[in-house]
Amino acid sequence: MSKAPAPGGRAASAPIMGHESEPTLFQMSVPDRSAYQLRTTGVPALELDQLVPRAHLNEVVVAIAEVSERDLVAHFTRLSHRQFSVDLGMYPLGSCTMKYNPKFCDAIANDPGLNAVHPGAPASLSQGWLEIMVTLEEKLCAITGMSAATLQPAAGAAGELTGLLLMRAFHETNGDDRRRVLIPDSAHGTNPASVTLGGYEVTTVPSNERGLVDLDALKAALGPDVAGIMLTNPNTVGLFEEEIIDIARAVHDVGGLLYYDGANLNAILGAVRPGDMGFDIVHMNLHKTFATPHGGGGPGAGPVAVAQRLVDFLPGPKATRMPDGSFDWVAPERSIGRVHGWHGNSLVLARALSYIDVHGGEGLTRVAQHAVLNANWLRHRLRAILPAAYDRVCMHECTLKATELKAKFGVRGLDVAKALLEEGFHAPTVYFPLIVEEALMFEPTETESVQTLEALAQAIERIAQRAQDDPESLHRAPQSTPVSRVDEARAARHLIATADAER
Amino acid sequence: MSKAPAPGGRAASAPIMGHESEPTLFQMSVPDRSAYQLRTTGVPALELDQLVPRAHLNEVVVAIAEVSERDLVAHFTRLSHRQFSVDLGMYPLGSCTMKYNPKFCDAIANDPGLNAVHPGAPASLSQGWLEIMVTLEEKLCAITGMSAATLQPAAGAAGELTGLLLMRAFHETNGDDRRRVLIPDSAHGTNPASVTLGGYEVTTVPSNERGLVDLDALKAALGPDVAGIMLTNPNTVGLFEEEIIDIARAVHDVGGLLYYDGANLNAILGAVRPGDMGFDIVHMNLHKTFATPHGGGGPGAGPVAVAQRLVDFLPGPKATRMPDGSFDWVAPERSIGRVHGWHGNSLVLARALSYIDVHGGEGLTRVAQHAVLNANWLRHRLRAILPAAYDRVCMHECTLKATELKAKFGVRGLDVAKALLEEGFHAPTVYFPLIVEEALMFEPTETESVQTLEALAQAIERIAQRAQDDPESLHRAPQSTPVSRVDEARAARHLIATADAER
Amino acid sequence: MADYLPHTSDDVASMLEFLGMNSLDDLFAQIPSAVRLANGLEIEPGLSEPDVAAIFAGYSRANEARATTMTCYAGGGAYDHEVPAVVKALASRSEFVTAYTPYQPEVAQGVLQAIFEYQTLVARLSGLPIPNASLYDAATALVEALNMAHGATDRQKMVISSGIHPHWRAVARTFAHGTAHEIVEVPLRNGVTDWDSVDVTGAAAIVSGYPNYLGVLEDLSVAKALATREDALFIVGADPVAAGVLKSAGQWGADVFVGEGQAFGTPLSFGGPYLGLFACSEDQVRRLPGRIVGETVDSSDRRAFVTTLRAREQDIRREKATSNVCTNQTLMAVTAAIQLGWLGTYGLREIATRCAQGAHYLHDQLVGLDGVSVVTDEPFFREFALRLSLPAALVVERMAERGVLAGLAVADLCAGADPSIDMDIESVLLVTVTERRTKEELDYYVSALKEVLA
Amino acid sequence: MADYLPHTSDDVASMLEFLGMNSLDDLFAQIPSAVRLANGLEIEPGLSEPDVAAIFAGYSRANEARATTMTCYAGGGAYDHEVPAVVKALASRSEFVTAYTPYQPEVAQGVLQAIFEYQTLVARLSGLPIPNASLYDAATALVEALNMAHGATDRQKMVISSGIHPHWRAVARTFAHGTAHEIVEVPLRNGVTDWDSVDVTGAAAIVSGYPNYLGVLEDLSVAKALATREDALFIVGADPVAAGVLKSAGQWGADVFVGEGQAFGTPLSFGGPYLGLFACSEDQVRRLPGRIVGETVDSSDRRAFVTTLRAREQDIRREKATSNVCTNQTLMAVTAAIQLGWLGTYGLREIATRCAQGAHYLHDQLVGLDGVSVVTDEPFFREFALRLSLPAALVVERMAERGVLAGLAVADLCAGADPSIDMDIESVLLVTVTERRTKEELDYYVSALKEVLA
Ligand SMILES: Cc1ncc(COP(=O)(O)O)c(C=O)c1O
Ligand SMILES: Cc1ncc(COP(=O)(O)O)c(C=O)c1O
Repeated sequence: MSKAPAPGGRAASAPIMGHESEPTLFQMSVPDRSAYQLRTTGVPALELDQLVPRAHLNEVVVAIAEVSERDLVAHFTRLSHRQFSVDLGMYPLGSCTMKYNPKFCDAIANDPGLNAVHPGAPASLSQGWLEIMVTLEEKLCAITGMSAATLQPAAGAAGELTGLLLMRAFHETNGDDRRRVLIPDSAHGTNPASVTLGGYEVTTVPSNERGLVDLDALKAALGPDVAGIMLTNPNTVGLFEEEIIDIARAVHDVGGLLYYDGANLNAILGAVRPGDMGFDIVHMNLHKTFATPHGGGGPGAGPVAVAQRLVDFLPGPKATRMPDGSFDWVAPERSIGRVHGWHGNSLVLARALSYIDVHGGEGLTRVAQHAVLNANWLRHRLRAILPAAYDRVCMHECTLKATELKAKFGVRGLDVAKALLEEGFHAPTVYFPLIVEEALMFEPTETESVQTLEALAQAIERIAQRAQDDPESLHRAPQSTPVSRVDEARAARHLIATADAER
Repeated sequence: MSKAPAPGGRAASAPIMGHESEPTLFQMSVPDRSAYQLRTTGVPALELDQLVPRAHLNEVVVAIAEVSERDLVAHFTRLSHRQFSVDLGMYPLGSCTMKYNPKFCDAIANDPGLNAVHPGAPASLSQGWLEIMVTLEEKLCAITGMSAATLQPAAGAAGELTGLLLMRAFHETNGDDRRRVLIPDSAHGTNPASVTLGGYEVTTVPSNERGLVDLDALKAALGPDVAGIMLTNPNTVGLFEEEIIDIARAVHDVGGLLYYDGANLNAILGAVRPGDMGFDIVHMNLHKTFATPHGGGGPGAGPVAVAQRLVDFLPGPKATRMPDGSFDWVAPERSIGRVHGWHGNSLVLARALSYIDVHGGEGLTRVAQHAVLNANWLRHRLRAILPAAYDRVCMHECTLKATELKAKFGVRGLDVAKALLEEGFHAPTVYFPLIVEEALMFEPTETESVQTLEALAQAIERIAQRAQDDPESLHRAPQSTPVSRVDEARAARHLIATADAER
Repeated sequence: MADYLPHTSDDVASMLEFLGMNSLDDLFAQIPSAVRLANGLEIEPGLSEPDVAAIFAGYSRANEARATTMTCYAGGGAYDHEVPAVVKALASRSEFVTAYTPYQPEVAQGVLQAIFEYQTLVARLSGLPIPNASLYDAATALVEALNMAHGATDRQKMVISSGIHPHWRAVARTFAHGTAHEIVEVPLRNGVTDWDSVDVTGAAAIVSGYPNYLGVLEDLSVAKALATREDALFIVGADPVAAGVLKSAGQWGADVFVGEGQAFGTPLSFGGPYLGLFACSEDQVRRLPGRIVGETVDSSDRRAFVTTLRAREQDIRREKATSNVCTNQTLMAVTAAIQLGWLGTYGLREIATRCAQGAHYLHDQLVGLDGVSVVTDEPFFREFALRLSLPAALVVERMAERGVLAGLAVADLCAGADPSIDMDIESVLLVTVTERRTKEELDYYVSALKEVLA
Repeated sequence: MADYLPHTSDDVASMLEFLGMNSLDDLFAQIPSAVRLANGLEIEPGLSEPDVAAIFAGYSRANEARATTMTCYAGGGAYDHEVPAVVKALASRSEFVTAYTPYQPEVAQGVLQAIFEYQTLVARLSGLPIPNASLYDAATALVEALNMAHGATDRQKMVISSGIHPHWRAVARTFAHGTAHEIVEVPLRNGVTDWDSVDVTGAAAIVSGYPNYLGVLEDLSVAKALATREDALFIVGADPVAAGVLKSAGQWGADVFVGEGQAFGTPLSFGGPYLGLFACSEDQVRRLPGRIVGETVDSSDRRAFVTTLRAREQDIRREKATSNVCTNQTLMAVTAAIQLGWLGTYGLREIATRCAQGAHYLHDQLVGLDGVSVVTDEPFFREFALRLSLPAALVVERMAERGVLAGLAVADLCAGADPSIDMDIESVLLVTVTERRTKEELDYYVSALKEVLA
């Protein structure tokens, strides 16, 4: 069965174009133009050198740009028209959970009662914020099956590092000097990078032919010097680590801790909880699972929840519900300290709470169910052209392979991805995870309809046909986009990082 | 002299595209999908037929559409990418004053303290709104040199009709039965249409070879049955009616009133006031002069200001400053009555007041000066390709002629306009005013820089070159736009006004 | 500091030089010196945006009746409906906001298609096939409908039920000065139009409200029969939210539908900009006021939209145009399409139903109170009129002290006596309930009113 | 009623059928039953958006310190600057907001170019040529700078002036647990770093604030000389607004600049999301943390932008990456570019100057009051510390009753004693003035504080 495609599933109106480049703000600058308007203050307007010793003043004027408000608006509006986004069409970027993010949550974050509050205001004057944080912490614990959480980490990777420092603090408190952290070879790059920053060595655990952690290899890698293991489950291939209970037991048996990389939490909401699987430390990517738009690369938020035995080590101070019902900042007893300049990415936290409140427990469960349903439908629908790397039921994303297209027509996964851009879809994640050859990882998310999935499938069918008819054209794709294929090597060969750099 | 063109003056990044059409909301509809979310009220949920007699209930369900919030967002975001707008590039549509409208004024209109107020709330509970209205009225009177104003008319045309009814009330009160209203042949179509609705007959006054009202013809047309004359000054050709004092005297001499069509007020702010020129009734297009974005066709606001002898006839009730400093609704003594369902397009009024407040008297004067400077610069810059219909100093817009291009290469004004769309500019107003052959009316407005004007001029130079090299291609323009030249005749031949119409 | 003008003094100087001029004043030399302003405008100097924001914050504070802080039971064509963040976000896309009338369809498919979708929805709600692309508001839409009736019949007599909103009737009376229409307002008796009390012979139009402005659901077949008998146009002014579930204007036999579209995504806005809904039957299409968007194709045979039947319009037909409308309320029409898309088929039904549920719940509680009696026993939809033992305006004031905008004092709405009310008009309060009102709020209304009337 | 999921039950059924499955549960069969949640999540049932909005309105009301109602003199890296409507409108364009990291440059030129412009501005403000595309916040940017210093020198000793914000130092201490850096905090004496009091030999980095967190302008040549002597990286943590007029980090000889970018268009936001500014010298480019955008061409030789030098990053280099950063703060970086574009060259100068003017005006009024004395006589920029006769935290509370958020109690900021303060820390209040504060407000502050201290 295949549904009729959604007439509007893809960016049928090809959202972006422009074959001429938009000038930079600096090219638009004209001496003496300006846009700014400031409040009339009546404050005595002394010259700067009456206030500050001359030695501190810059003799040259730092050139920003001199543009009118009108040109500023035109410039950034036009730039926005050169940018694909979820709001324009499907964005099946595997591992990134590019779901539709409710505008309602944007409105929450725009409330001056939240966004005009100084982070250094005393707790007595920011009780609403503290309550949001305490409430969110409680809900995240309920979702993950953990005991307490820190909301400070600003993104997933920051959460990972925080988790590893918690692991370290735990072992150190036990007088336990451990050196290694195990990581599956399919893991996201932030995992090994965080391990290094956490002061541990990475031991890579190979995957087996089913795309899962090789339990024997894992056991072989374990030992008393192992501080813990970092896993994401479902893993980055989109498969559930079925032997998780055995894994957990094995790691715990050597005194190690289990770290859950929650980037894929979207798949298991309401189905299974990291805490119940035996994880001790869990980070969540609120920007993935709980609907903060990704902002072109951020912001995110990466709270870390922990099991009871780690609660005392959490970063602090933490918003805490006091016996009298009020809220205050309290530092956990053996806190590892701050991991953020203030309290974390607060507005992202507020968004996440509002998202959780709208969905409720049942709605969150449905989120996972439909995300998994979509991924499986797409995997099944595409099996003739892009077979799955591991052909069985997947979770919220499916890792497909362009190996056949490559073998037959010399068309690589990257070519398919670029051609999809021409079709009005964002590309899937390409060449990740590294363990899968010609990987194309699709994560449709729960907010796409089956008609949209069908439209994507038909686009891929057209591309496959093109691969047969005119493979060369695919190497040149995309052409209908604001710029055609970009010379990445040149950018790296001679770095031009600013408008002032030598060319 | 010509300035370097603005690298960002035009929509260089060609703002819109999409050669595939966006489906309609109805095509995207899937039974049982929905997006709406309502407050939980706890109100007993009786069935409708328990509340309302069955005879009143529709037996069929009115089909709106059934789409998810995600698809709704994608649909309208994609539609927005198929739309040119001021924020994307220059929009020199003559007579329409498509200036940049400050986002600040949008923010003013979005304040719940203004936009969440019910229009039927008692004056005591909406003092802020009444004060806005009174203050705006005062400022508009200062700008136009009149005594009082009504803020009710929702647009320029509504203001015109209101003005004509005031004219009628004035004459009737004087026991004066007058039948005709004079209108120059260059007038905007709303003028004659309003005259008819005002119950008068139109007498058209020809323009002279200088593009101005022919004073002799005017005098010949005058008589005791003339209720008045409607003029815009500068007129629709962009020229100032230099003999305005004589015109006013002549009309007044026969007992007629002078109506000022304020659509072109932008040109004369701070330079001359309609009241001082002898006008008795003035409408303003707040959406042109005072920065309400045009909304794809509206809303606007068309307040009407009048001389002292007409004040008592104004529509009412009017927001009025009471002796105790509070504000109340008061109906003028011999009010012609309401011309709007409530108080007018209030949020547009608030925007206009905020715009006036930011500029102040001096800033408004500068608005006019720079608007006129820009139009003259452009006229002069383009004189070799598109000579002005009347070659002398113009006001805020210039009416140019494509007659030479037509004669030499068979390229019409419309072709030039369509080719400009391909160049990333909106087209000027085409074939208006009707008295100018192959008219292209450009109104650059004061918010465009000279670099942007130069970029426009260079685009027109390229088009002129193309006219010489490949005139055929101009008849087929535009091609790079979301749709190419549209079959207007077919739309009129067989009207398809809804998705349900027979095709 | 800047206003919004880009020109630097260098720019101005070099531009003047290009023109061979010495000063900006030279540009205005055509203006007779006798009338040139010598000393500029008498308007205070400009302030910066934040300074002006501070002034407006003062205005804003002085508006105590804002629906965000005072629970709103006022209606009368302006309703406190839910407008979700998603609709605001989409309707404020700058491409929609900063474009003008789609004169160049090749770069205006966004607005054109949105209007086409809006038109489709208006047609479905009205049960009439020919909608237009919006008018200013319901009141002026009614005037356009009367003008259409005049065009269709060449008669002047407009018979209007006084169940039509008092302001709309007032507007019709005003414009009748120009068109020389004879406006006949038919009184209500017991909340229902007493058609027998006036002579409708020779009418160009018969106009009914549905529900009427007091909320009452009248049997429109009476009015329709009169219109048929007189060969007049039958015009129905309907509540478009109620139209989600009630028999449509078209089903009642209307030739023209007019309505106030504010309910679809536009905030209360102190009365404007609102949205005049308009639709008519096929045979009136050449008399349609304002713009209409039609579907067609482009030169490559792709679907495209364009404003059409332009020959009716003022810019072409001039004094013979069907209407003088030029700038209309497109942004509100686009907003309505978005809001209706958000509501969807069942959401619209749901809010209509909830309005009715809430109104009936409140009505039934209130009529039990001392000092409150009904104005009529006729069925109503989401709005109802009550007769109070104190002047309604006074009650509104006292209720406001309790945080409730209790409704509209009908005497204020009518500016005095009115044929719609056959009792002491000062005592009549018009109460509206929307889907946003909770039972708690309704119960609070009841207890507050009890206090006020005690 | 809906959440945000499109699937109808029909959709689900037919999709399952396509998969040969009977229920959604089948999709989760791989999960060991022992750990499957039997009864779903223990989370309250979902509420509608307006219901949730009502809950959040409650939170919002409970935040008395909002800068829209309580005049803000709190700073410490989070500033109440003007953010105009135009910047909000542009930064909230959904194309910027709902995209992710520009992995596909062909459809991400909008974000890429905006970041390129941002990078250019950061480079100009810092006086250093190699900026990156943003880090989480200033505190974590400092940690990245320390890691860079470690990479450059292979040493562990990080000598940090305690003029660096206490929170940033706290974060550095936390992460040092993993990196095994030795963090040496140099005390301030009289508000100025007492470099002589510690042994800097073998330092990987010398870190100075500019101005320091107490607002003081230190002579950075002292620290620079130490860095040069030790061949350590010289890291400057600077106020980017002040950087608009002060000698740049680069001019002082810094190798790395870090700063808090919140001041450029991001609201106070209760501390996040903020923006970690980062720039370094050419020779550190291969150790740069996070993303960097570079200019290049497309296959038709048109200018194009792309993220570059990716080989440093975690997704390629994994455990050998220069940093673990993936998701960063791009939207805030785009916002900063827009806000700086709005301010322009002279606007930035102007706000910097006004901050200094306001701060000095207030400072001079306050030091005359009974119960107020200076912490230091050193020159300051827009922030200054005062010693009060009452505990600063108490003063903040009392001032709040008067509608003023008077500043930050330094003891709270430091969570106790701190090498930055060589007096009774409880008495020290850190006061900030931005360009938004009027003379009237400043004068009110003075009179209110007088009252409070009386
Ligand atoms: C599996 C996985 N782990 C960790 C991360 C890191 O999260 P963040 O980008 O928020 O730092 C990601 C995100 O890209 C991911 O996909
Ligand atoms: C000269 C002139 N008069 C009158 C009008 C009518 O104004 P409005 O469109 O606001 O009804 C216009 C606007 O298009 C115009 O340009």
